[in-house]
Amino acid sequence: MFRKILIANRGEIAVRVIKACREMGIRTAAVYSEADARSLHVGLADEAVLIGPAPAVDSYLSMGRIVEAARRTGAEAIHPGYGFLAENADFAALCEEEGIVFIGPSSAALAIVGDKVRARQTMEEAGIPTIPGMKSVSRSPEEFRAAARSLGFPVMVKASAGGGGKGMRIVRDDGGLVPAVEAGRREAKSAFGDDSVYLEKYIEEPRHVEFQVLADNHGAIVHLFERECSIQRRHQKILEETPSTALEPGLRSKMGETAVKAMRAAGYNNAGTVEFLLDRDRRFYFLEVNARLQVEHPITELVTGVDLVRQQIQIASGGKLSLNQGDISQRGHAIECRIYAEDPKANFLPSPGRIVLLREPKGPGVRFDSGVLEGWDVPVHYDPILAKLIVWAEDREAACRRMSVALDDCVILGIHTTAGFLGDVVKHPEFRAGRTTTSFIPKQFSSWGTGAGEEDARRMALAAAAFDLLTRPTGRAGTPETGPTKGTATPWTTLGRWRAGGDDLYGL
Amino acid sequence: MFRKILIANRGEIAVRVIKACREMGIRTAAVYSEADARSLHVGLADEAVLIGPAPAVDSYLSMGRIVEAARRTGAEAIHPGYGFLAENADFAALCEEEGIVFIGPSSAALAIVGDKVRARQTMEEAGIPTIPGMKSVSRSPEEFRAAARSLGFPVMVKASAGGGGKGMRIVRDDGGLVPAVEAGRREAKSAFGDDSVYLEKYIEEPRHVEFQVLADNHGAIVHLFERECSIQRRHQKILEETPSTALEPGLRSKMGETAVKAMRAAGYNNAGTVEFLLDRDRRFYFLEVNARLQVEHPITELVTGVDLVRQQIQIASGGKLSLNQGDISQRGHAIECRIYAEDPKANFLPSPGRIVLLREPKGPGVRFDSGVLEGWDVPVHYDPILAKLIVWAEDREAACRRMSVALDDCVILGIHTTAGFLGDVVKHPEFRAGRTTTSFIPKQFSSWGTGAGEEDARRMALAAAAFDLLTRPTGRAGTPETGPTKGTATPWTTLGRWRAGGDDLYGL
Amino acid sequence: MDFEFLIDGSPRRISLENRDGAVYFREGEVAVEAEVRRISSAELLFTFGGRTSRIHLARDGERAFVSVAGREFVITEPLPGTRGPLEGDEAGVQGSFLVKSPMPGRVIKLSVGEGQPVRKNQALAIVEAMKMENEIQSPAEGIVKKIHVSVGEFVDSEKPLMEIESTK
Amino acid sequence: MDFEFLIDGSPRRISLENRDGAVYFREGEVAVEAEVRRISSAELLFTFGGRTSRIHLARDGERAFVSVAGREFVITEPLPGTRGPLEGDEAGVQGSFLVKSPMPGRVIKLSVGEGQPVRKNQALAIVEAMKMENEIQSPAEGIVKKIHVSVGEFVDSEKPLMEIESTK
Repeated sequence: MFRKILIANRGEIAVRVIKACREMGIRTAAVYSEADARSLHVGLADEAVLIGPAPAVDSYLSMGRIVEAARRTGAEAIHPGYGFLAENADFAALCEEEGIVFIGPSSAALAIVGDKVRARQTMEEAGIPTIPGMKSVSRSPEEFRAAARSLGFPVMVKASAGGGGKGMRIVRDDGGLVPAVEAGRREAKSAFGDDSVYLEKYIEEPRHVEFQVLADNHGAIVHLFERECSIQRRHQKILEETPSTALEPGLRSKMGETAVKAMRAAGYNNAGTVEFLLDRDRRFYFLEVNARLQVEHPITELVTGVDLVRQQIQIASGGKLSLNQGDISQRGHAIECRIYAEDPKANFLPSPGRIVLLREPKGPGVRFDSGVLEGWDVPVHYDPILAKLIVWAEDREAACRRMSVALDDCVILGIHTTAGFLGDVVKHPEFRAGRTTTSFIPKQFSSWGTGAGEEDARRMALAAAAFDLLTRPTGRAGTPETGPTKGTATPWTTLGRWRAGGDDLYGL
Repeated sequence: MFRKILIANRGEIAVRVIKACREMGIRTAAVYSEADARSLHVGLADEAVLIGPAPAVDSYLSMGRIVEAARRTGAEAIHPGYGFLAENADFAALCEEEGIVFIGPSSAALAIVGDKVRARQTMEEAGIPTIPGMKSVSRSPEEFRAAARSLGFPVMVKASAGGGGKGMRIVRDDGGLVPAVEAGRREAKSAFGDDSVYLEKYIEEPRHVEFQVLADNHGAIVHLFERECSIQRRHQKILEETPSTALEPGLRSKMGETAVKAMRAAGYNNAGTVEFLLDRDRRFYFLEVNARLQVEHPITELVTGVDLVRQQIQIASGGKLSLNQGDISQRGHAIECRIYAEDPKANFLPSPGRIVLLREPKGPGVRFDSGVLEGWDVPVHYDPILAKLIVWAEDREAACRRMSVALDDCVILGIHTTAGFLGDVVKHPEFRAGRTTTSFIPKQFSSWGTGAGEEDARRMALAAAAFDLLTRPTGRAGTPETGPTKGTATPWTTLGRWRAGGDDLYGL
Repeated sequence: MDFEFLIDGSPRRISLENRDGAVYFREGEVAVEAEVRRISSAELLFTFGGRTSRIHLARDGERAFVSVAGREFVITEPLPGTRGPLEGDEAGVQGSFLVKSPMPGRVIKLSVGEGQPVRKNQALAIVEAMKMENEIQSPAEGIVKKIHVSVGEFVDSEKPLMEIESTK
Repeated sequence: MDFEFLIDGSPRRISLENRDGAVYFREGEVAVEAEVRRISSAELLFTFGGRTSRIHLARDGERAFVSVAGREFVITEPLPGTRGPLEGDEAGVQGSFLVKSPMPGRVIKLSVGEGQPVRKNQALAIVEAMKMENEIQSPAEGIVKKIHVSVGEFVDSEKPLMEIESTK
């Protein structure tokens, strides 16, 4: 087993990997940019190496500096987390040359699945159903126009190296095509350092269902069942759950077997995910392989009882897979909500800035994978993910109720976050009924932030602000600095009742 | 289902029950003594009722005031938690008369199992093996002397209404008998309001293995496997785990069936636990029934995936048990460490006072059931339990490593706690080997707080205190009040190395 | 006592009374009486209708951040004669608009030049933050009078990107 | 710079230097050089031997509470001429002992009376806290000179319970 691992990432996923290493008795080296000097992951690792200025291209995307940091710290392996270099075949190849173990697929496997176009070709040859689309990337507007016409609008612009919705655009007519392709290119470039994009037929209101796979370096492959990730905004997942309400046992095992077949066709190793689109007629299409540990991996961990990061490390160190397909089962129901630094009231605009108060949700069946601290400034340079709130319970309804309570308990002040919005998503009758598609949010939440509950909350907030000014015990404003004991100055102040409407707030 | 439940308890268990109720959509009423006006459970409930001054006999043990609080708040049911009135048959009977549902066994069942002597008689009649002992309680020193002689020393003084080690004393000779009986009486009185005690043969170095049982009001009974609670100090559990390393499948199912048989014999309903002693020859003896939700219930929840508090409430509301014995299985391994306000360096003397800094452990598989807040004063009047740190992992070794890391991350400053001590327990080779008996701590940890690791830690603490005085950014001393951003005044100060011995600290 | 607040940028006038140790809230027609308890400088418990809700509040400079039942609000006291900056907000300059970025970020594209006529909602610039591109559109038909930023520059939500002189 | 501390009641003398922005620790024979980083007023990172350890520190009055690798210590600066109270500690009174409770609690039993002779380790009183009884024993053979508390009274770890006059 490795003695030291370098984590080539930041935020909650770096923290997650460091914790796994500590528990395995493996020492850790963190890397950080100048913007992350005071970030949580830096303080938790055994060592931390400054690798460059804030922009990702000069730090977390800089292959040379990361490999050099690994050499300097004597790390035998690099865990790339997700995003940044996680699915970069060149980086995996560089590690292989340098004799550093890349904790992920081989560069060969990455070259196949990391390139969406090559991946689709491979899957078609293996007889796996795929979505109609361009057979190759292109730079010429004409080729895009031609492809779009032959596929028929609406079409989707996708980044060849993409993932996480970056570089994706829906195009419904000729006019929007070229600007969408340009924008996709720019986003793809800044997100992945590769600006190639292509077109695909856009399937209306599909479900997004993916299967987690583990493959060791000795040919053993198993799947750990599905994750439904249909709840998306801006083509990016914001809530995931497992099991999916859309799969009955027969379809579940058929898709699971297909996922294993797909990974075998790609010569895949380590942890990966096969994404499918499930259309209204329960037909499923291969979408792409996510050749990395995914943001939403915890819900699979909670339902199968398998620690995916530990498995990644054991597989990368050459270990044989300790799991047989027959040993793996689903118990209960898990949901993940992504807490982003975004403003749901303003079309999910990014919301960087200082976190002035942080109260983390906790309790039985509640897991909060976080990369932030109270008093910390959320930098403008990186992904807006702050934390992931994951709950497990015996069944879906219990999990929804647990998530709803946990989201109410999740308090992050100073910036906008998606927490309150997600609270309304899990309370929504359509969601409770399991009727989730990728157009759930655009359809059900076109305008969020109004309604009786909202108005009551706003009124209580105003009352609280006024009460705070009147009764604040110390002159020093209500920064989180003052501890729970400070309140004693204010006695109970007892009166009658709020108008009944106030109860709207608490409907669950 | 109930619309409102009153929680007749305090601390972490009150918080635990309130969370379960919130998730079930049930409103909650808390009760509190004058010593608990600012306690965590008071702020979390929908309502809170002051029931009296600090001493438990005037508040949490006052049946009349608690029933009156239930009437005033319109609560249809009372959850007693553990301790206080949880196993008091008179209180259960009072609730029955008042038409309030007592979330626990019927007063009739409590009268049988709550009285250790009657319980043992019942079990003997049902053909369940018990420990030799006095057939009835007594007040006459002569009877105790005679019983002790016929049983043969060593003998154990036990409180008839007892539990949690309260009122228990080992006696190894005639001389120590009467003082031990007196002390046992006083403790029993103050803990349970009942001072009757009796004698039992003391079994040397047994394992303490208990089985969790659920019984509905319609005759259905299942067990949820075992908890091993051998790690004790002062005859009180401080670390529990499941599964037990001592049980092979055959013995496990035999003991499970015996537990169900025992509860059937007692006409038991709701959640309860059958405690056994397991001697060196794998013989097991019925010890007692804990007629309540137990402190260590979470490890069963994590390994079986069953929420015991939710089950308690569903059963109490008249629901049929939703579980069949065949559905219940153990997955992975769970360990609980009890964080007490006690000084392990001074024979576990109580350590009330102000918590000046609190950092709660967290992460995948880590659960922290806590009843305390930073800046809060731990009162002198009640049990010293502050919180419970519970971890789950795929296997015992992984769980031990996870617990070890979590205990290092558990920081409670201002009072003494058992956290650091427990960290050394889980690192101990004898514990890692699973060789745990009730004499583990007296044997292996007669003197704790010395050793190379300890001395290095002390030296680092001194260095930290000095460094803090030299570099403290603000004049205002390092109270927890200052947020993480305040540190910026101090730059990196970089130098060479500590002597190698420092690494002792990080064993594991 | 009367309070004038901006909540998420929109003005509200309320009154809160501390009458013999008790709190009465009023806003226009809506009268409120609630049991209020401060459990820390950052946490208040409001009880009404037998229901208690936990409100979190923290200040950063003159802004108060308040969380109620999973919803967050920013509350400020309005500076006399000014208002919080809004995209395309009229800034006292007659017939012209100061265009600002809705969030901090980096200008990655300027789609127009000074003196160029623009339609309402025409793309003026693209600002990127946290890997998301956000198109800044013209608040009105008019002419680009002045451009205050250049490509690659970081902007906050205060600094004007450009000035549009209305021609309608 | 030299420091004199009491750590969990026992005195230690150390020196810590801030030489050109760097920290050197010395105690007798043991010399220490470590990389130290303050990440908050309550948290320090010590790095040595390539290993980083997180140290938590908080003050309450003149006491500093420090946590290192799951171990907690109480560190104070000794008041000139005095020491922290210890059970059976000699308190300047020649040939007599002030008996104190090792922890705060309630006196539930006095086992002796004034003027009564006591053996070393004889039970003098029982103090209860957090439902645990703790027997207070005589630090020496002697006579109960004075009893300062009564049954039912709350005591902290400062207040003397009684005074024992040594007869040895």
